[in-house]
Amino acid sequence: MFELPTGAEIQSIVAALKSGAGYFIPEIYLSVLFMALILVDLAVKGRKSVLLGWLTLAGLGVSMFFIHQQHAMPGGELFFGMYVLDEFAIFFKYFAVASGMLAVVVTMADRRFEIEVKGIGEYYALLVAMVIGMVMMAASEDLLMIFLSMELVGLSAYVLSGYFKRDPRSSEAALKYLIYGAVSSGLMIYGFSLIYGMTGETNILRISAELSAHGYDPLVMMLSSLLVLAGFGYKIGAVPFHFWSPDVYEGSPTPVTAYLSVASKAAGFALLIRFFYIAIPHGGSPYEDIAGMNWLLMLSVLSVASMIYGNVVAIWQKNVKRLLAYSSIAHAGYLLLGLLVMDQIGTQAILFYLLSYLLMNYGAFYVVVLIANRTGSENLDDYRGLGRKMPLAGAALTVFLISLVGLPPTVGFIGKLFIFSALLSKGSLFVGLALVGILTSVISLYYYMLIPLNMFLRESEEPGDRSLNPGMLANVLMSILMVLTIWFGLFFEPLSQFARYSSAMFGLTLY
Amino acid sequence: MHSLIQLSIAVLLLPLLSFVFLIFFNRRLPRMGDFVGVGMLGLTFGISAYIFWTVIVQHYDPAFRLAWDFTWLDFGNVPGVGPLQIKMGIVVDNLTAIMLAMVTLISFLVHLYSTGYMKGDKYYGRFFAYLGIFTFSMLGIVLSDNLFSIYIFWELVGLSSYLLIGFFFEKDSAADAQKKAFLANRVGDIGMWLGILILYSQFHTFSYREIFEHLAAGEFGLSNAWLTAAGILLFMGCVGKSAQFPLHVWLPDAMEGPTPVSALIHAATMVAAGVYFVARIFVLLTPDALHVIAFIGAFTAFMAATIAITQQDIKRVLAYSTVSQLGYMVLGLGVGAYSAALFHLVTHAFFKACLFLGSGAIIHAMHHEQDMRWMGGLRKNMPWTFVTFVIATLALAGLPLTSGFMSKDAILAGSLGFAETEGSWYFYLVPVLGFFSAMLTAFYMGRQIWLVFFGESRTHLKPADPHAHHGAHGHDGHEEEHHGVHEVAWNMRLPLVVLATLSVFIVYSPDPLDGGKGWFMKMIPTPATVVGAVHAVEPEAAAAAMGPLVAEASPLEGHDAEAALHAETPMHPEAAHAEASGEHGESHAFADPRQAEIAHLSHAAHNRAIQISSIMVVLGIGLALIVYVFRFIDPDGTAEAIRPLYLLSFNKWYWDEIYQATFIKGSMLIAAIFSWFDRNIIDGMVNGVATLTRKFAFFNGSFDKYAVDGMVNFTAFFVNTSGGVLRKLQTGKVQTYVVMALLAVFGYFVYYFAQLVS
Amino acid sequence: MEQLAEIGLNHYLSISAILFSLGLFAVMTRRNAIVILMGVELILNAANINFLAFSKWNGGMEGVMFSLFVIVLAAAEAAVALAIIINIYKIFSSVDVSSVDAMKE
Amino acid sequence: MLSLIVFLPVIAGLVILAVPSSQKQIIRIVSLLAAVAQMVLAVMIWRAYDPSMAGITAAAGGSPEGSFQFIERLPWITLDLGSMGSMNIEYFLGVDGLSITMVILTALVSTIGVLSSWTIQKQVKGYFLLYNLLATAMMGCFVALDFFLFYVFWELMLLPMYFLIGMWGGPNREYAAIKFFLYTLFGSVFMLLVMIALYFSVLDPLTGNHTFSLVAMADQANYVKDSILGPDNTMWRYVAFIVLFVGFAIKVPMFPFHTWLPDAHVEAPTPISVILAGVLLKLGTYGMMRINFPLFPEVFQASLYVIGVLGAINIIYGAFCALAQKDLKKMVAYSSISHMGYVLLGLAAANSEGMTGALYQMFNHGTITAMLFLLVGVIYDRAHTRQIEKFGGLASYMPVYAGVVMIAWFASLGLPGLSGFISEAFVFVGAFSAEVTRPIAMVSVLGIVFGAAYLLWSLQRMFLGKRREDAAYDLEIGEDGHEHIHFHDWKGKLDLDGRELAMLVPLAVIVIFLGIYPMPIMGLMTTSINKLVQVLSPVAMATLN
Repeated sequence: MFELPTGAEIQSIVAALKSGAGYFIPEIYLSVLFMALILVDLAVKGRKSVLLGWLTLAGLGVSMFFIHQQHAMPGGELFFGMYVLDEFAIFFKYFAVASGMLAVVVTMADRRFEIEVKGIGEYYALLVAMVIGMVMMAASEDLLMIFLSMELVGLSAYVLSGYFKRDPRSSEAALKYLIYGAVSSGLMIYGFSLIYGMTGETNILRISAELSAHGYDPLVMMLSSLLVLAGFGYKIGAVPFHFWSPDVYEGSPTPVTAYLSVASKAAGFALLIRFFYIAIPHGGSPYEDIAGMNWLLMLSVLSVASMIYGNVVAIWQKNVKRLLAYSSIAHAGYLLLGLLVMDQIGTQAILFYLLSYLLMNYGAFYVVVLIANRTGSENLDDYRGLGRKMPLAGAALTVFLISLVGLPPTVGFIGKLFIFSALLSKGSLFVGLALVGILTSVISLYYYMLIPLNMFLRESEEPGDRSLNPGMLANVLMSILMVLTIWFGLFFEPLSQFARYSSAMFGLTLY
Repeated sequence: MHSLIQLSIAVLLLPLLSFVFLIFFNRRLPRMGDFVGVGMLGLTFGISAYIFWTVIVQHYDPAFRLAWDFTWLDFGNVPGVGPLQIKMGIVVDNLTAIMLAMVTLISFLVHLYSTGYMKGDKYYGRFFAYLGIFTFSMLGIVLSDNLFSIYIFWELVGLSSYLLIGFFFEKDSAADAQKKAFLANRVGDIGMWLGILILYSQFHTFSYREIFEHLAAGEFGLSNAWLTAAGILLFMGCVGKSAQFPLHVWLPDAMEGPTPVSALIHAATMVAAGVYFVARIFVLLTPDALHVIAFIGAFTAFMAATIAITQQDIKRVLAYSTVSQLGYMVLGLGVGAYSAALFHLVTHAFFKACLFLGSGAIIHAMHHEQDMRWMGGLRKNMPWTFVTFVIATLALAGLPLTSGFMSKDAILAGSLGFAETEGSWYFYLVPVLGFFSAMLTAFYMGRQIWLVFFGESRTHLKPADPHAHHGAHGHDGHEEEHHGVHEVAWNMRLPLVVLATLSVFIVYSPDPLDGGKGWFMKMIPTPATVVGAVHAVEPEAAAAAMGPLVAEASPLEGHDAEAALHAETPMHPEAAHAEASGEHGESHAFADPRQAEIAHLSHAAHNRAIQISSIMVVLGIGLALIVYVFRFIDPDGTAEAIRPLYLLSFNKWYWDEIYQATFIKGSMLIAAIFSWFDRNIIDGMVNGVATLTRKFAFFNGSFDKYAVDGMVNFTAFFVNTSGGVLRKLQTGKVQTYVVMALLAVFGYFVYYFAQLVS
Repeated sequence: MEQLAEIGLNHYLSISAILFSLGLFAVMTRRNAIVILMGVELILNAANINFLAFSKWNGGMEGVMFSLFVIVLAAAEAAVALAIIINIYKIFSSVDVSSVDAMKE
Repeated sequence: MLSLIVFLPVIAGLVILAVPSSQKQIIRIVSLLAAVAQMVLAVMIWRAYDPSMAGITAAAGGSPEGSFQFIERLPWITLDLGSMGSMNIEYFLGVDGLSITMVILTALVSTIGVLSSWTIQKQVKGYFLLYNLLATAMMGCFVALDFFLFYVFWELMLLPMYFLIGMWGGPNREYAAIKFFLYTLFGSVFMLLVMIALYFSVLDPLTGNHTFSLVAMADQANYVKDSILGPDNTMWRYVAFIVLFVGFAIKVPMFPFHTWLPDAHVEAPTPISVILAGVLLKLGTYGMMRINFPLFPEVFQASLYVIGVLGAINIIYGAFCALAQKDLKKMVAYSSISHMGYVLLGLAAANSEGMTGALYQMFNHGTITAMLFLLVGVIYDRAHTRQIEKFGGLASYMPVYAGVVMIAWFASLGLPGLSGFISEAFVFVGAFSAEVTRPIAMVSVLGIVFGAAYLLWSLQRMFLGKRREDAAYDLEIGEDGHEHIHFHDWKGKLDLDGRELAMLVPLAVIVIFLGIYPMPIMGLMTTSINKLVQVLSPVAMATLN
């Protein structure tokens, strides 16, 4: 019943591929890197974890250069609107690669890898695969591409979270992540199918065009959007789609946790923003009911619930990784606040917040890893008196946590500042949400400060002031991250300019 | 700046210099530097004597007034007020001159006396330093020309009195007494301060004259009740300082201080400062305020007199008599006998100082025995003391030929005139109480003289007391204690003599029966009120009628005195008149009818007053003789017979107990309650929360720690519990997670479906 | 009954809806990890049926493409999943997901 | 100039960072040098300051020059926010009559604080690092004229304070530290929201952009009509005022937000108590005068009575609580609650006398309370206890100490001739002259009596009388026949030693001098205070609308 394409059509397809390939270099390069890592892993004998680590680092570093090339290129759709190249996408490409590199750094610092696993090759390869997935998530403009990239990220993430095969917690994390992820992507794809059914399109630009042109059945629209939201909500880990995250974050290897909590959350937001801004047709005012449902209320509920739940439950945590997991739920809530505003400054605020989150969260996890290397524990009570033994680590961790709370003069404060500015720039409309955000951040101070409290104010049981120096390289890295956190807290102009520049999306004029 | 001003500034600062010098260097100096104190005070007295001479004797003018001031604070151009400056200044008039002379003289004598009395004390030098700062602040009160600075010095005398009462601070009784004195005075000062504030809030100035001018011009913005309130509140300062009821309780306890201090501060000068202050503000006191003052004075005079009857401690008797006499002065001011009251202030200062120094000499000689029951027969051992003491006593009792007689009778006459003016019966209570207290005064002083100087020595009757210095010869006989007691040395005798001399009538007035003929009453005429009927008359008429107080060419900046004098003299017909035709002159001066009538009637009542009071005094002394000399009546028996009255008097009308029970206990209770409230209610959310939440058994045990650690109030509790509940959702079973998510989606779906169908 | 006389879009959609529900049911109720994965497969296939049906009725190729990719990814997912489940079995010697709850509050 | 005085301590901190932590003496000396240099700079600024310039709002034409002095104004952050114009954050320092006094105070107190930190032995390096950070933050708060900058400094104070209390504090320090942190953060986060809202409501008349400049915000003419905090948006203006007020009131601390103070003081080491009471509390009232009131004058006018009543409560309540304390330091802590009440009362008067009194009281309370805490520290070092009933008769054995205590105590109870009196006096003068606060003033004078009561009582119990049976020291007869005492395990000089005198004598001199002749400090503030009163007066608002 389907007739085969004619030669002319095939020609045009090939031409499109050729032309598109030029704008697709970073992805191609990263795929090459991915395969190269596997080959190297097979080829080289003996202990090669360090070598592979540096190789990955370098490889990702180089990809930065290719991404940088794309600034010059004219933005637009590729491959029949499957894929798009715009500042927004470029931002997230940078973001994914940068966080990938940081993940590699953290991995190389983590002793547990030497203890737990024999072959480290696949690990780095999968890391890179995840980077590719995220790069594509941010740039995909077609339901199909969205689905594929999400699955790519998801599959590699399942494996990575279970990478410590002999550690039951790690395996448990993998299982939970797998099942939860599979179900939610199932829901999402079902939602996609319904949208496709309504519009007959899979490109989100054309979907919104269709929807606004021919209208839609609100019931179906609502159902499908809800299912899609479930899928995205699981990626960004917002209440009530967050349940997997505490367990997975706790169980997974720390670098993976950091990577998931930052990069995959960011990629999820990239998708959410793009889909939400573009696919759903907006009326004249962004705040009236869209597609038969009160998106504003729904997202507000999501974000308020996330902020409150994440912060409140974090108070109870004794395991630092789990504590940070809950805090990351709360941060998803803050980010959603920026999304609510649905205008350019809101997007800018989100992007800036993500950048700050990248710095401080990785910093925190890095220190956690260093401490775990020495004390072999991520338990709050084992942090007692560490401030005396590892002063630099203590100071750095304190700075990162203060930044997570959002106190000046740290980059975290500026992130919050932008979010709240975005809210208040709409007059008194969002004051209530801003209040919730403020109050929850006061709560967050309490549990974040529990860590310095243990490190500095309390003495450890075992005597002896043996100083645990995490090593030169680690110290330098920590210091760099710490200094950056403060520096960008004082002179955030470049970051925010970049965020603003990157808030431009193809096929969308923001209010 | 006029030379007299310069001199009075010198007078003010010299004692301060002595204080500063001695407080730092007394240990490095020979004799701990007492000569510095004595010398400085001698010099001070010399200068004030000169001022006295120039002011009183040379220009013999009731209206004499010099003023000088400087800008102390500058508030710039205040919105709604305009340029606002707070000035500090000095005023020298007759009153000031007299007070200067009196204060410095007594202070000098006390310094001299102390060289003998305090010899060998651990903090001998410090004592003179304290005397120095006291004299400084007292002179400040006398000289200052505005309410603010007088308040400052007011508190400073409070401080020095605090320091001196507690000079033997290792005695707990002394420490208690000094605290009591300071706090009682503080209570009075609050009132005074509020009064000052009322005036300031209307006129934005503290200076007496400016305030009087504004008042005379009828610019007082608030109701008349406020003005009365202002008067009464200002008077509260006097109540505190001059130990009037109800704040009199501190003065008797203040006798814990060294006796010279009692003489200087708690008899002659500081306690009189209250009266002096009321005199300064006399013109703004409304009739109602004056009534209050009169009654308080009368009551105080009477109550203190009754208490003095039964006291055993020689100094306490004098203390209560001081309270009583101050009551007289206040009464005098209340009834409008302005000059008389101030006259009594001066005379009382001298003879009461004499009495205290005398008793000090006795105590010194008796090796710090203060209880009159164990004294007696001292006239043989201490003739000088005896004679001076008796003279002063007569003056206090108010027998003719003494200074006390003139001043007291002037007051009583005034009270009579007052009662007649006001008319209704209860105003007669004032003179009645006054005369009755006169009798009591005579009685208890007679008793004291007898117990101390006459009869046989009763030292041996004293129960053995190991702590007392002379415990060694507690029980041995007559001769033994006779060479225990000797007349005191010259440096303690001389002050007695001088003060006794100053208690004789001739110093003040040629006519022993009428102080009105004396220079004093002429130099201190009663000023006309600015509030009485002032609203009736024209402002400038009132201003003219105000006599010396507003009569200056350029009131604000300091200026040349001569000019002032020229400017003044023509403006005071009544002053000139007064000089010419003696006492009668005053009455014409007053624009205010009430004041005029009082002046008139009290002059008329003069002779009656003399007769009645003489009778009273004779009665009093006679009674004393009957009881203690001829023994017709047995004192103890009588005491038994009227036990309740006796106890009431002996226990000082139980005021201390009452205050203890009400105010002190009360505030302590409030304090306890508040701090409990602070700990448990306001802050207690924390601990309360902790206990509350222990009930939630399923929380992990560390909850207390967390809660009590960081959580500050109920939200903390809420946050924590909600956290504790919410986390229960995290079951660890992945399927529940999935179900949750699906439920959420389903929930949304139902919600919006409902919206759609409706 | 008339509109059911010939096979129409609604039939396909009903089928897929039923499959979807069954899949969800399996995911929610089954204890065995493998069965849960089969439930997920059901969900995915429900989606596939939708895509195909819609692409037939809308007359476009995207649906077909989509379903092809979904099938492929389902296979990949199954592979990964089995690997993980085997590892779980090694450690917990059971594939009962409800017994794998070491990490919780 | 101002930048230097602000960042000197941080520079010192960097130097300290380089010093090995074993070299305690060097570290101390470096910090001392920094503090002294700060002091010198403060004096230079003081000398060069022109009291005739008003400050508070911009001069005519909207430019701060000609109104503020020592202005340093650099663009710090300039962002293009598209639809909302560009976000300008400036590095904007300057002083006027309000700040100059506080600058002097801060320099003075932090110098004293360094001296008194000499006894700190544990982790000296970390201590002085945090101390210097704190000093910078405090000074910065007082000279910042950009709300954003102010906020940064304001929050920057919390962390060092947290650690200084938490690491070098007493037994219950964890509780006190986190309590302090949460309380003050709770207050300040709302300030953040108000700050942003203000930013969107105010336009800089010169550039036409939105601005954080406090100078522009202080002029009601610069508010955008229908913005969230615009002149007609009464509801939100009230909310913002209240929020700000609570934020500052927590720092003051004002009843009922005061409970962190006693804990913090009791647990904190002496120098930190000195800083806390001497400077930090002032930040609350300074913030009110600089930000809270001028930005919302009409709300201020509407809430005079409430503020006054709260001040009165502070005065009396604090005095009573102090009366009930057994721990000397706690008593002093409550006394400073009581004394800050005077400041609130003076502000509520809203006239020149009252406001001058309030600001002057801030300065005097800074010096006096510093003395009080230092003296408490002195006795605590010796006796290792602060329980009042553990002492008695000290005046005989430690005369110099007793003398200084006398000065401090009497200054604190407002004895004329000492600086405390003048400020309290003018607070009352102002409060009484204003119709609204008159009844409040009449009640609050009770505070004078009870202030005297608790101070004299403690004085008597500790210094007068004789040694108690259970005293914290032993009595012995020296070779010279006099009685002496010695404290258990105290090696140093019994009476005040050189270092302690070096801290206390200057303060005492200042207290006495300013009590006799206040103009050197008061003269600095009058113009600005008058300007402030004029800005706040209903008249000014009437002319605006």
